[in-house]
Amino acid sequence: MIRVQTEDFDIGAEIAALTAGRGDIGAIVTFTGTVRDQHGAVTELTLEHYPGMTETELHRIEAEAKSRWPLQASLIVHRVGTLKPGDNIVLVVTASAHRDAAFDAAKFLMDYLKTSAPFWKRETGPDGANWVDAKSQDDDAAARWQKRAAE
Amino acid sequence: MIRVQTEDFDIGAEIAALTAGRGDIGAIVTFTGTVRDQHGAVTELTLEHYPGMTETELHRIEAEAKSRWPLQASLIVHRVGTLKPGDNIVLVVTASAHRDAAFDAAKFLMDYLKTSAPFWKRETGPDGANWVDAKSQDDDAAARWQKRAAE
Amino acid sequence: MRVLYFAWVKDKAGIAAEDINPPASVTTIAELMNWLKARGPEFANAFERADVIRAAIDHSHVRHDARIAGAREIAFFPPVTGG
Amino acid sequence: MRVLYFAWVKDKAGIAAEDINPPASVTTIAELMNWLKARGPEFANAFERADVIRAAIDHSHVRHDARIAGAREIAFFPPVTGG
Repeated sequence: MIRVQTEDFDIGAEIAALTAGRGDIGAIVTFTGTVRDQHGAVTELTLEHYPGMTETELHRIEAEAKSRWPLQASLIVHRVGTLKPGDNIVLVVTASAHRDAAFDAAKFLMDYLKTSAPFWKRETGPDGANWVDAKSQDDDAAARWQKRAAE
Repeated sequence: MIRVQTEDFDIGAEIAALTAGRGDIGAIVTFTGTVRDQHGAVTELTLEHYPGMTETELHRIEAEAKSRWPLQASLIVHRVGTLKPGDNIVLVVTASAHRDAAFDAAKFLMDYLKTSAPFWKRETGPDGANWVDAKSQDDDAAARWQKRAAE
Repeated sequence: MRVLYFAWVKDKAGIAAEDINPPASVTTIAELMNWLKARGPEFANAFERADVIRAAIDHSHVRHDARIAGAREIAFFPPVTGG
Repeated sequence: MRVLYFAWVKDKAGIAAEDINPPASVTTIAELMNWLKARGPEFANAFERADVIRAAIDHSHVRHDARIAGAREIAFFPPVTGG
């Protein structure tokens, strides 16, 4: 399941909804990304995205994770709009019978989301606003999964 | 922080307590272990532990994780007593500036907890009760971290 | 065809979306960027670092040598920074 | 010294904790297990698979060749299965 929204999310409620009434789940991993203030340099973070393509990409990434690991449930929630330091940005939840699948799938979802989902961050601080540069280590992290798939 | 308790835990509330008022956290990973019904073979799971040694081991494991990764906060909560399928057993939370540290530390905490914290599971089902056997893959998972530290 | 711009590509171009009608000689994403660039100083500025700009055709990531024939919607944007 | 038993070691021994006074010739965990084993059929049964049983001295995991001199509390248990 994937969602793009301006509202915050409630991690406990999301897990409860995903796992309600299921006895076949043994391991649930969540990743939450939050806004860092970077020692006062960031007072506001604005997230822009490409409506339509965002959903297509998130569905594609989730389907790829489900084809690689035996997941009982998964969820990606990404916020857009203007956020403050400490605010939640993104939530990934993976549920599986065993912990390795849940951990690896959650990491994979984040690595792929970071390099392929069309979101852009603009940071505002005392010195003005600017678009955040992409990190080469994010490309490296995503590329590692491609190597593993090819092996 | 570590806790051993019979009561359930609220993942959202635990995260909120760990991260309240902090602008230096960018990534929060949680692992939740839950009771599987194993297709009806398990109707009840009882967790026994070694009071005193359990706390000592959990503190040691947490300190080891903090020495290996830059963690802003961490938490281990483990339940004891009698649980039902779907119930929470264990919660691990790690918070860091970046996602790799949070993911790796959470995985490490679970791998070490599984092989060194003195808890024992007894499953009850239609055919009676029996103590759960330890898994050799858990020893392998913990040993991998020792190899990495030695490299 | 519809063209969309995002993040700093949009800011520099001064426009978020438009309908364009490039000549038949423009067949790839790279050629389309060159054609857009020639339309004025804002576009010249937006596409100055064409090598770092990413493109999508009808919601799928494509490389700069991708052919644009049949595209309904083409988007240009910087490397993504979500998550 | 105080000795504790957990999980199936406890179930088989039929006791959770006791104070013991082994002779001075018993110096290691392995020797203590052999001494306990000789005390009756329940203990013989509990320590039959001595090789898989884990031990702790004063809340720290130890190997079977660990010396027990000075120990206040020794625990015997199966491999742990928490998490």
